[in-house]
Amino acid sequence: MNPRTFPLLATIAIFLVAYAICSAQYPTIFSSRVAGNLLTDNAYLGITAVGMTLVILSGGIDLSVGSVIAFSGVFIAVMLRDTGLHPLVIFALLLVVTTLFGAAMGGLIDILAMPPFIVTLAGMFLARGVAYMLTIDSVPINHDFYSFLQKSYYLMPGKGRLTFIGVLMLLTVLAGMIVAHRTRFGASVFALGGGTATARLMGVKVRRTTVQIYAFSGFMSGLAGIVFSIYTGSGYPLAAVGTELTAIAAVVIGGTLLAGGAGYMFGTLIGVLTMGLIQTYIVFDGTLSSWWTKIVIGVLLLSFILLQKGLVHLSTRQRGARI
Amino acid sequence: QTVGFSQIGSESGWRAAETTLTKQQAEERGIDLKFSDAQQKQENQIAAMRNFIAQGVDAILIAPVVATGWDSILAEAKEAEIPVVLLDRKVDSSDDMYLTAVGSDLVHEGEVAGKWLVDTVGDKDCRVVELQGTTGSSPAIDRKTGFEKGIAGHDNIEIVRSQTGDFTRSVGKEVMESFLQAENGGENICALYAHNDDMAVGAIQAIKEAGLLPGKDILVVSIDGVPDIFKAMSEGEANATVELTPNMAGPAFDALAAYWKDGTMPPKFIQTDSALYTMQDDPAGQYEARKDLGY
Amino acid sequence: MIRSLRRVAPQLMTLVVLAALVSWFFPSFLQIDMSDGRLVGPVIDILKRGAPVAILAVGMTLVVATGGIDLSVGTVMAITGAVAASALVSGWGVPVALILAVGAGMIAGLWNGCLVAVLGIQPIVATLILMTAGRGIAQLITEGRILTYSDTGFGFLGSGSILGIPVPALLWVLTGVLVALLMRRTALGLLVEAVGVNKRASALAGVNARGLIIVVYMASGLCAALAGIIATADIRGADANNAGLWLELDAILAVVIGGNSLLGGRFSIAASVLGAMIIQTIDTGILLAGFPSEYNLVIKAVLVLAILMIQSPHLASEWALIRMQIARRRAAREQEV
Amino acid sequence: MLLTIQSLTKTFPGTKALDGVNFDLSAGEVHALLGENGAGKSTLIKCLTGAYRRDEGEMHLDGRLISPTSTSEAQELGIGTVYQEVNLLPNLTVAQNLTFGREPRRFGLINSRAQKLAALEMLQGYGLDIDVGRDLSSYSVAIQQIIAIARAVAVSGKVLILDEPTASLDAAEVRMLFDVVRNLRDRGLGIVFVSHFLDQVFELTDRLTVLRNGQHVVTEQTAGLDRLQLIHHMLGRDLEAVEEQGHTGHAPIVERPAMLHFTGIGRAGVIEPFDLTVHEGEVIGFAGLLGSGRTESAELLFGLRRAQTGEARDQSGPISIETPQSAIAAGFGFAPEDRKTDGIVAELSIRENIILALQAQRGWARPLPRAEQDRLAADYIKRLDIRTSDAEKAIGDLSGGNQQKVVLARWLAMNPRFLILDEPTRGIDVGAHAEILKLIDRLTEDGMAVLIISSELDELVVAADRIIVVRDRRHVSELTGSAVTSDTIMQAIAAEDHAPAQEVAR
Ligand SMILES: Nc1ncnc2c1ncn2[C@@H]1O[C@H](COP(=O)(O)OP(=O)(O)OP(=O)(O)O)[C@@H](O)[C@H]1O
Ligand SMILES: Nc1ncnc2c1ncn2[C@@H]1O[C@H](COP(=O)(O)OP(=O)(O)OP(=O)(O)O)[C@@H](O)[C@H]1O
Ligand SMILES: [Mg+2]
Ligand SMILES: [Mg+2]
Repeated sequence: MNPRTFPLLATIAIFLVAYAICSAQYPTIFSSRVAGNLLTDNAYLGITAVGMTLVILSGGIDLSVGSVIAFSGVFIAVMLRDTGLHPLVIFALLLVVTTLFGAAMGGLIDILAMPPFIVTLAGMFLARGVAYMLTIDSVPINHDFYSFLQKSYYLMPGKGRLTFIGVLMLLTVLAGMIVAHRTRFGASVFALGGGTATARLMGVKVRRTTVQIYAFSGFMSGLAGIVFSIYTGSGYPLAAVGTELTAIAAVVIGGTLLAGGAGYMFGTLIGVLTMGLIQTYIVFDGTLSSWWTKIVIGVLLLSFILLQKGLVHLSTRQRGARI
Repeated sequence: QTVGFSQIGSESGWRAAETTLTKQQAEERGIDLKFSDAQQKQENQIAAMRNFIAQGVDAILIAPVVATGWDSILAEAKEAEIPVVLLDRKVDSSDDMYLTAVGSDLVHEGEVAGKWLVDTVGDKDCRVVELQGTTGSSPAIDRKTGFEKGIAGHDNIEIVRSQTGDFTRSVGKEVMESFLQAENGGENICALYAHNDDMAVGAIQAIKEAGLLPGKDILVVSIDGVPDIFKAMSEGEANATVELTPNMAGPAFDALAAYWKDGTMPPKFIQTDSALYTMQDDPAGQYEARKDLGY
Repeated sequence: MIRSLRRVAPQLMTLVVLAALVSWFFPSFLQIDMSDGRLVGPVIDILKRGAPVAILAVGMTLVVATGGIDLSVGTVMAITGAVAASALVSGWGVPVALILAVGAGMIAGLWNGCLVAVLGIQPIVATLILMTAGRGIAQLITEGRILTYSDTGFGFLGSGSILGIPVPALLWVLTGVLVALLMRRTALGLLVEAVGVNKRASALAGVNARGLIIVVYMASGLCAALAGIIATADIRGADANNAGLWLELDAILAVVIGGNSLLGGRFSIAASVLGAMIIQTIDTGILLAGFPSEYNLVIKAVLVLAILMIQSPHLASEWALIRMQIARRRAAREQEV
Repeated sequence: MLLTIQSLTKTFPGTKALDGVNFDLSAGEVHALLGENGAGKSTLIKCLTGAYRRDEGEMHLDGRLISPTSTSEAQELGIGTVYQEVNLLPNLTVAQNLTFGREPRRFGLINSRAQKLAALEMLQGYGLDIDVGRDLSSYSVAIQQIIAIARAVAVSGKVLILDEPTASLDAAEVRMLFDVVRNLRDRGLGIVFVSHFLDQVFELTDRLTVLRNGQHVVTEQTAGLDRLQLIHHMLGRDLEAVEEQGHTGHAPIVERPAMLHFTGIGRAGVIEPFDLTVHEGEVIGFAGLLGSGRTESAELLFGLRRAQTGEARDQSGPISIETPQSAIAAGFGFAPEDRKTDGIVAELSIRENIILALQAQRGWARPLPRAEQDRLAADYIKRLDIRTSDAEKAIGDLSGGNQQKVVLARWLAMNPRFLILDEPTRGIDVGAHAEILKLIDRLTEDGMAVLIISSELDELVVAADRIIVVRDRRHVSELTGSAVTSDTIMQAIAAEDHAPAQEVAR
């Protein structure tokens, strides 16, 4: 077996064990209802994380995603309020805008050789700033199409709801898997993660690929923004603060190397579900104060990463890694 | 009975006090309170409500972080026949989606503060600086609107500078410093209106450091009624505050108890007082009364 | 000397341009008065307000030089502030409060350093853990409220002044100078840079890379403690939830505006500290200019992007390349004709 | 002419790397590109493939003006390249590396089965039996080198460029590579071959071009030149015959006092426990095939990997070799095989790279005075003939061979008692090669013991007093004294396990 898959396998194993432990303590957690909730509640996060995974695989980072989600919600809500356009048209417009926004960041990163951390940090300020400029109020979305989307779900046995946005998230992950692992573009992304200079010598069109990567992430953030607006039925410039960090954490838990070049899109799904499971567990417990909630999230994150490291270490130990 | 409580977070002393009081009230009534902290995120609140529903609690209390976007989750709760009580902030969903809302009228609070200023300065010209709450948050928007409503028609009072102080003491202080700089060392400022007490406390320090006397050279009026502002008032450094009581849970539990007992429907909005406190209202005593409430 | 001046020239230029820009919106920007034996004026405000970010940037520069990043500094500020305030409230006096706060900062740094260097967790994630959990710890100490103390001696660190200059300003200058001297007068600077560029090769050459990384994170924790003390002294209270919130991003931004590479290697503390002043000038400038607050973020983002773009050495070469290509194409076309 | 380059010029800050160089290549020839370290060979190649932007000059391929701005463009033009530092992606599998950019696809998606098959097919003829589904990084530099060659061969439709492809290959692999190259030449490709091994140049190439200091010196038929003339062209002076030969003193070890004893050093899955006694002033050579475990042995000795068993001691008692730091404290030095990832600290200056180990040993609190640093740097730049504009240049901007010299200088500056050199002369030109062998000689006279790992049997024969043969992760035999010849070493390496190579008597 390729040692490269160890982090992924470790992630899956730990998730399953954790799910089993949680279910043992609160049997309701093992129900289609909670499973459905996990998908629905984390749909926007999952979609963002797909874009983030690709960016991280290329050795970059995208801090703008949370702000772009907020911007998207506000954009949709304001457009719906002020123009008579159909939501689908607005979605298309929005995706064009966020994709271009991502592409512009990618262009800056490559052309000016600026670190992604900083360019996307500026992007983060900018996107939220523009959202503020559109409106500082939270704007409700009242449109039949939206109600339709919100109400479209499949009732699983056990009253669990498999919602539209949950399914959309799964489909996005699938698409992400194909893009990352089954296309030449994906191969170039991994190549960039292995080292820009080397990738260039191997014949990767670095500039084009970088632009495409951030455009992809921009598109995914826009899509996540749409999902978020369906989820909350409104647009709010303060929404999704800090989502970028949650998404990064999910990607890393999913076994993707933050330095780039190694990881699996599927792991990201597991990472997202793990974050969701931690949340669910804390809600079910219901005794933690605000501050203990933060501490416990941190501790669970740490134990997860340590467990994963430990498992991977055990399985590769005999080679006696060099210092 | 089990009640799930989805709190926004613990972003201010006031909110911490609300949490403490809610837990206290639940304990007094023998209610099993499931507490969930949303860390200022609506998505976390929605997820928490979903999980409360999955758990089959008997009622849900929620302090919504934002007014919009609750329709579908409220519908889900309704479907599961779980009564929902909104605490301290309102939502824009139709009012048959929830049992009742307990809270204060944020616009009214701002209006009370504005009216106080109108009464205090009389006909004198007064240039006011305003410390807003976090940009985009509903208290910031409503308290601004309310204050403007309060001073409407009094052309001698004018808001000359208005910036966000993020509801925090340190930003409140920083922004106040720049206001002082910009307004001729503070000479041109007659009054400060802060959207919450924390910012006012920070601003008071800035005023003192600039060599002016808060409460005299610059009038200070703010909202919330946290202990520290009463302390400042007792020292003559602040002039007025509009109280927002952190005990929202008490009325909420009362309404729930009645509902559980015989299905009594409470009124859709249970408004708490927005009492105005000034230097005349024994601030030192108010401070003592509040300082252990977990603010 | 001349070399270090040349190193910080872009940052100095940026400051000058910004000062001119702000003066345009707010003419008395550069005016400094003396009142009650202390200097007052927007510039003095910037020197004072910029202190936390400047001090954080000092520690962050070192961490970044080793190729790491420390997202937890804002949270560590909150923790140390809470520790100091609760010590003061308990009546233990200023010295104890300071020692406890500094100790807490170093422990936080040690924790980060161990996660990174010993357990090999990637810096962003390792420090993200403390960033999340640490604020909980800080709130645990203050129990969620703003711990207000009444000790004026401690408050001096935030709002006092010596020879008319605000104490926080003196503190960041002092920190910057001391750390820079420590780095350049000993071999630490070289070793940190070596580890940042190529950890494997450095370890193989006998550099104690692991120890060095831990030390660097501890230094960052120490700086965060200082910043936390200043913030707590400034508002005479510890606000566990808001102290230092998002300041880690400003600190990183300062380091990058200072021209340091996030990939590690060569670093300049002076440039980072100037970067912090640039950021503070932007922030204060926006306040002074009196725009509505919903524009703050956009203005800041645009200014920061502009600064980074102008400072980028690639801008010139890309521009030259484009011009050359156009020239070549034109020449080729003329040949064809 | 297949490819012509006219008056190519390339300037780096402070260096004119290429100065109006002309070069041509015809179809069906192997053309050697020669010159000292830093002469501009790699720069020429990178300008040709678009990896660098050239300042001036014209290039024609098949009579058409070409101006690739990226390596992918060059690849599309049919120019395949193996760059000097292995330029593959360690995080991808061998198969992905081999087929990169040309992955077999079905319905627009990469077909990973076909990809593996294609990769296996590309590797045929190189005698490599490896799992193409594993990450490239799990293989040694040498294997990576072969993979890089296989990849370049596959993409080169017209021109194949090999920049020091043989630097880390052993004799058998070199032969294999030559077969492949001759085959391609016969198919009409033009091949550019860069190497510092003159024997290989004479064996393989039809014509050669010599560069010196970025300038074109001569282009000739290889057959029309002899070795000394060629060296003269390269260096601009003559190299004394003895100098090129180095010393050949295999003094009997009995005369020398033992300095270090390693007993039972080993680690499961890495290398079987072995004993090693090091005497003062002796040169030990490790010989073996690629992947036999020579590097791993050395890494255990230096604490770069922790040994599971065994101990090290000197006259005064046990010494710790748990980490490189403790090994250095015990007076060891180690110049690693993979200079790019383990050797150079690319952004730092030559001076800083040279003093790094010394400074690490002194500790951070006792900085080496600047004057002393400058003196050391200047000294080694002169002694090892490091070609650079000044000591403050970043080492990453040096040519490959000059980087190697700096890494050597770092350890020489430490003056260790036991110096391990893993492929020390990789990529080093003839002049410097001789210089380094001479230096080793001088050091051992002062009592330093040296352990050399090299795939160059001739080099081992010249330098080493004693050869230890490593095979299949075991130290199998030892040759000393007059028994040290290329042939005996060959035999010992090739001997079957159950017929152990005879211990050659002393
Ligand atoms: N990126 C760079 N920046 C600055 N100088 C460089 C750079 N790359 C190469 N040089 C300089 O250009 C000259 C030619 O280097 P090049 O790598 O072409 O030499 P080479 O002939 O390949 O040597 P070697 O045999 O050691 O590989 C050297 O003096 C080197 O220092
Ligand atoms: N022919 C091979 N087939 C499979 N794996 C190999 C082969 N050669 C080397 N390897 C792998 O590469 C790793 C590195 O070996 P390495 O090349 O460092 O050993 P070595 O004896 O020092 O060889 P050299 O110094 O000649 O490169 C080994 O652990 C081995 O797993
Ligand atoms: Mg070269
Ligand atoms: Mg080797």
